[in-house]
Amino acid sequence: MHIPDGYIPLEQAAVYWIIAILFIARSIKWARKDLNENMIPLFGVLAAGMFVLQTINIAANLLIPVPMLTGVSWHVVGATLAAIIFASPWAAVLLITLVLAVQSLFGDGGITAMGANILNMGIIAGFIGYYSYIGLSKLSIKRPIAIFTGAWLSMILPAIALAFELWFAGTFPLKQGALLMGTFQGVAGIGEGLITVIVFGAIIKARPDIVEEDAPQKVSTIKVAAAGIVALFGLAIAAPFLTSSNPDGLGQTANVVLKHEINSAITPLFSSYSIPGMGEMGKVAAIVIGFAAIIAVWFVAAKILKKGST
Amino acid sequence: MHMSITEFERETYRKSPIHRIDGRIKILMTLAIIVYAVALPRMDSLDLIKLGLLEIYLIILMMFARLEFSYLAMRFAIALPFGLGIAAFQPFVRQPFIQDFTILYTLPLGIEVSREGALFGVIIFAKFLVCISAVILLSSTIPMSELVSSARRLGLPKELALLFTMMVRYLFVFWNMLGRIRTAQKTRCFEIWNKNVPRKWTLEQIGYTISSLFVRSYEQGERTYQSMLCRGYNADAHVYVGRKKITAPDIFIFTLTIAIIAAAQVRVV
Amino acid sequence: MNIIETRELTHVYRGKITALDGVNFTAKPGERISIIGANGAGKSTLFKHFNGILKPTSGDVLIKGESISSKNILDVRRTVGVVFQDPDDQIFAPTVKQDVAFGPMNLGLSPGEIEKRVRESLETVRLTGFEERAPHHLSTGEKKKVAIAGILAMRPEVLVLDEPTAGLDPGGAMRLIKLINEMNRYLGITIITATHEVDIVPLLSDRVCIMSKGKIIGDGTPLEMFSSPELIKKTHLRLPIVARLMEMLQEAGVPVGVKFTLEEARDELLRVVK
Amino acid sequence: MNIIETRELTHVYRGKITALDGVNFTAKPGERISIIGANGAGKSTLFKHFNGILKPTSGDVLIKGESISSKNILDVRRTVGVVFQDPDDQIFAPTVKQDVAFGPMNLGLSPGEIEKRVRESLETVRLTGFEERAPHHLSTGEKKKVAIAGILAMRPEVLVLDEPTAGLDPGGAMRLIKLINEMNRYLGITIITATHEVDIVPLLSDRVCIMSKGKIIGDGTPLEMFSSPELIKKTHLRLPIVARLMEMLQEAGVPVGVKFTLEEARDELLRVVK
Ligand SMILES: Nc1ncnc2c1ncn2[C@@H]1O[C@H](COP(=O)(O)OP(=O)(O)OP(=O)(O)O)[C@@H](O)[C@H]1O
Ligand SMILES: Nc1ncnc2c1ncn2[C@@H]1O[C@H](COP(=O)(O)OP(=O)(O)OP(=O)(O)O)[C@@H](O)[C@H]1O
Ligand SMILES: [Mg+2]
Ligand SMILES: [Mg+2]
Repeated sequence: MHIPDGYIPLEQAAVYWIIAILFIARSIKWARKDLNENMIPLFGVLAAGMFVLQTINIAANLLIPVPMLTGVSWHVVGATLAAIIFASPWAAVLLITLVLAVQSLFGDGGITAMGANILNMGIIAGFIGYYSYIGLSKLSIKRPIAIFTGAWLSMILPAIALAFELWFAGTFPLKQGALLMGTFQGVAGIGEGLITVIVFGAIIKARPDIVEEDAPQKVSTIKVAAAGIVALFGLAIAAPFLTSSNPDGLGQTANVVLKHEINSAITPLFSSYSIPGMGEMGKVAAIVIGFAAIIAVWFVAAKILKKGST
Repeated sequence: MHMSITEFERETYRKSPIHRIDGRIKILMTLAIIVYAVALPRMDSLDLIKLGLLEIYLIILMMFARLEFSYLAMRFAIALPFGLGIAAFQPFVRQPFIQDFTILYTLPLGIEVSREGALFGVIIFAKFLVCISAVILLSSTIPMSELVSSARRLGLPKELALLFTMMVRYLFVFWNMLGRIRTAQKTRCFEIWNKNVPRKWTLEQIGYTISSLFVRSYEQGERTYQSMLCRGYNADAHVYVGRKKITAPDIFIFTLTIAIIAAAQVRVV
Repeated sequence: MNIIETRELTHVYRGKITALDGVNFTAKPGERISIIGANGAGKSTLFKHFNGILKPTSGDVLIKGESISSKNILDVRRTVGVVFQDPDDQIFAPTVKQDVAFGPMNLGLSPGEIEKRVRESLETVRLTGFEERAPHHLSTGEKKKVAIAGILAMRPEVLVLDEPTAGLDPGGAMRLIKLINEMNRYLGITIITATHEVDIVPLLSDRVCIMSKGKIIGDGTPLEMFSSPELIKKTHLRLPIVARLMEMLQEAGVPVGVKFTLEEARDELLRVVK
Repeated sequence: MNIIETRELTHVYRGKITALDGVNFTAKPGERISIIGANGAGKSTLFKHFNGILKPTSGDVLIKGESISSKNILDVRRTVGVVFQDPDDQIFAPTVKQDVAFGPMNLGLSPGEIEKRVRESLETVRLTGFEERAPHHLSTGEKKKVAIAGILAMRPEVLVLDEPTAGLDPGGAMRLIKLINEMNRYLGITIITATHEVDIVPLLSDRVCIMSKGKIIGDGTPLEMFSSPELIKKTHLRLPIVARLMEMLQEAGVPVGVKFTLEEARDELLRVVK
C-alpha cells in the first residue's frame, strides 16, 4: 500500500503533499485542544504498535518474496482503530502521519510520496473508517460489526484511491490496479477488521476509564450524513472510470480538464524542469525553486500553527 | 530476520565525519537528493547516468560514515522489496504517456514485453534506489532524538515533535512486550498447529495475544511515562530546543551535495 | 514538620480492589523507615502516592506540609525520589548514560554537573563501563542498578526505595545499604524502604511499619516490632535469622537476649560462653 | 544418564556481549542444584538455554542425552519447566486462571484434569480467590506466584527456577522452599535454582555451582563452596548469615564448627555452652 519514491511524478506528489499538509495542520489543532496529557502514552503506544505490527509484516515479506505482492504488501493500517479510540478522525490523520514518517525511514514508503500515502491511509481511511463506524452505530448495529465494517472499508477504499493515483502517475493501468489492489486489500481488510475489533475490545475492557463508550451517540447526524455524501460523490466520480472499457480514453478527457485545473498551474514550473532561456542551468534553477516552494509551504504551515499555540 | 529496533538505533551513535554533520543539513541534503531524483524526466536513458552518479556519491558518504557492510546489507534487504514489485511490472504494461512500443518478446497468453516499458521500469527502480540510499544514509547517521530536534529547528510543530518522540520511545516498549509474550507462550508449549487443542481455543489465544500486546504495552508505556514525569520531565521542557551553530564542514558538505546535483544535471546531457 | 504525611489515605483500583484503606503515615526529615508486609499488602501502592503518581481515592498526601496538587507536583517530584520495584517501569532511554542523565537534564543542570552526577551515580552502583549499553538488554540486577542510579543522580531530599535489594547480588546489596546509610548520615536524606528481606531491616532502619491488607498495623523500633510474634505471624513475616537463632537458644535455656545484627549477637554469645 | 547437560556452551548477545563462555554443566535426575553468582554472571542466560528459548552461539545443550532441535523442542519444554526471573516474561493471558491453565491446555489434557491442576497450583502458591483477576494488575509478588503456578501446573520433570523467592514475602518464600523440596523428595523432580539469597541455598540444594563472567568456576557441596573465602569474595557473594556468625565466633576463639542451618547452629552452640 505504501507508494515508494519515484513512482509518482513530482508535480503530482506535490499536490498530494499540499492536501496532506492542510489535513495535518488541522489534526495538530485537534491534538492541541482534545488530546489531554494522560492520553499521550496511549497515542504513542498505538502508533508504535502499528509500526511494529507492520515490521513483522516486513519480515514476512522477506520470507515470501513474491515480487508482485511486495509493492502492495499487506499492512495493518490502524486508522479506524485510532479514530474510534480517540473519537476523532483527526487522530487517525495524525497517528498515521507519524507511523508513515518512521516507516519511510526504514524505506517503506517514500518521502515525496508520503503526501499520497497520508492521503490514502490516514485521511481517506481515517474518515471512512470512523464515519462508517459512527453511522452504523447510530443505526444500532452491534458494535463489533460496526467496527469491523468501518475497518474493512478503510482498507478497500484507499486501495481504489491508490489505483487512481498510480494510474494518474502512469505507472499502473487503472482497471487491473483497482482489481488487484482492491481484491488484495479486501482480503487483508478482514484481518484488519478482526484486529481492530479485538484491540478495541481489549482496551475498553482493561481500561474503561480511557475510552468513551457512548461516543458515537454524541456525533451529530448531520456530520455523518455529510461524510456519507462526500464518500458517495467520490465513488460516483470514480465509478465511470472503473466500469468503462477504455478508462485511458476517459482519462484523456479527464486530463484535458485537469490540465486546465492543476497542471496548468504547476507544469510550467516543474514539468519541463526548465526556465526558458537559461538552458541546462535553468533546469537546475527550476528544481531549486520548486524545492524551495515546498519548504516555504512547510514554513508557512509551521508559522500559522505557532501563532495559534501562544 | 532479526533487525531489532535497538540495533538500528545503535548504528546512529557511531562517530564519523558524517555523523557529526548538523542534523538540519543532513535532512535538507537528503530532501534535495530525493526531490532531484524524483524530478528527473520519466523516460530518458540519460537519467540512469545521473542517478548512477548520485548513487556513487551516496555510497562514498556511507563509507565515510563507517557503516558496517552487514548492517547496510540488512537495511537494503528490508527496503528494496517495497519498490521491486511495481517496477518489475512495467515491461508488461502499456504506459499511457508512451506513444510507440517496441515489442521484445511475446509471452503466452498474449502478454507482451516492451523495450520502453522495461526502460521505464529500470528508471523508476533506479530513482527508488537512490531515494532509499539517501534515506538509509540519513537514518543511519542521526539518532531519532536528534532527528526530531533538528526537524524542530526546521519548523516542525512542537506537538508533532512531542508525539513523534513518544512514539519512538514506545517502539522499544512494544517490541519488548512482543518478545516477552512470545517467550511466555513458547515456554508453555504453545504451538499454532498443535492438534491436542481445539482450533477455537488456539484462535482465542491469538486474539488474547494481540490484545494483551496492546494493553500491556500501553500500561507499561503509561508507567514509563509516569516515571519520566517523576524525573522532572514535562512536555514543555522537552520541546525546548537550544540553538545550534552551523559549522564550516556543514556548509561544505551541503554545497558539495548541491554541486554534485548541479553537475549531474549540467554535465550529463 | 513532617516531610511526608498521609491522612486517611485510601486507594481503590478500578472501583474494586481496595489496596490502601485509611493509611496514616508520617515521616520526619532524616528518619530511616522500613515498611514491611506480605505480598499485596499495599506497599508499592503507598509509595506511588508519595510523589503523586497515583491520586488518592480519598484522603490526602502532604509533602512538607502541602497537599499534592498540579501546582506543586514538580516540586514534589524534585523532593521525593522514588525507585520503583520493577526497573522496567523506570528505564527507557536508548543508553544507560542517557537514562541516568535524564533526571538531571530535566532539573536544568549545567552539562558539566550532569556529566559529574552521571559518572558518580554509575560508580556508586558499579556500572562504570556500561554507559553505552542499552538498558533493556541488561541482566535483572543490572537494570535495577540503572534505576537506582537514575534516582540517585537527582539528589532528592527523600529517597523512597521499593525492594531496593531484590535481584542484587549480596555484594551489591551490602554496598547499596552502606551508601543509603551514608546518604542519611552525612546529607540528612530521609530514607523510606519497602523490603521482604527482613535480615536487612535492622541495618536499614530505626523505625519499622508493618502493613497488612492496606492498613498500617504496627509502627515502632525494629526491636519492638520483631518482639510481637502474633504480628509477625499474621503478616507472613519472620524474624531476622540472627534474632531467630538467639530466640532458639533462649528456648533451649541459654540466657541470651534477642539481638538483630551479627556484631551484637557475637558479643552477646561471647558474654555467655565466657 | 544426565537429564540436562551443556557442552562448551557459549552465548554471545548480538555479536558483542559474551554472556556464556564455554559452560559445561550436568544435572542428574533427582538432584537439587543451586547456581549462584554476581549480577550479570550469566545465570539467566544459561537457564534460557535449558528449554531452548535461546540458541547456542556455539556448543551444545542436551536434554536426556538428546541435543535440542526443532524436532524435539516440544518434548524438551514438556520435560524442563523454567520459571523466569521476571514474571512479566511469563504471564500474558487475560485472567489468572486462564494463564495457569495455558500450559496444561497445550499439553492436551482433559478439561477435568486441567481444572484440577489449576486449582492445586493456585492453592500451593496461596492465590485461591485470584482466579478472575488480570495477572498484569497484581502486585509484584503476586505476579511471581502466578508465574510459578503456571509452570507447576505443567508438572515438568525438571524444575528450573530463576530467583524464585525474589519479591515473595518470607512466609511465601518458606512455603515455596518446602514445596520444592517435597516435589524433589516424593516425585523425584530435579530442581535447579538461581538465587542471590545465599541463606536459602543450604535449604534448597545439595550441590552449588558458582558462576562468574559466563563460566562455572566452582562446583560442589554447599560446605565446600562456602569454605573458600577467595571464591566467595571474587564473585560478590557472602556466607549465609548463620555461617558468618559461627565464623565470627571462631575468630573470637570459640571452638565451634561452621554450620549453615539454624538447627545445626543451635545444636553446635548448645554443645559449646554446656
Ligand atoms: N494496577 C493494579 N490494578 C488493580 N489492582 C492492583 C494493581 N496494582 C496492585 N493491585 C492490587 O492492590 C493490592 C496492593 O498491591 P501492591 O502492589 O501495593 O502490593 P505490595 O505490598 O507492593 O506487594 P508486593 O510485596 O508483592 O510487591 C494487591 O492486592 C494487588 O493485587
Ligand atoms: N538481551 C540481552 N542483550 C544483550 N546483553 C544481554 C542481554 N541479556 C543479558 N545480557 C548481558 O549478558 C550478561 C549475562 O546476563 P544474565 O541475565 O544471564 O545475568 P544474570 O547472572 O542472570 O544476572 P542477574 O543476577 O542480575 O539476574 C550480562 O552482562 C548482561 O548485561
Ligand atoms: Mg510491591
Ligand atoms: Mg538473571
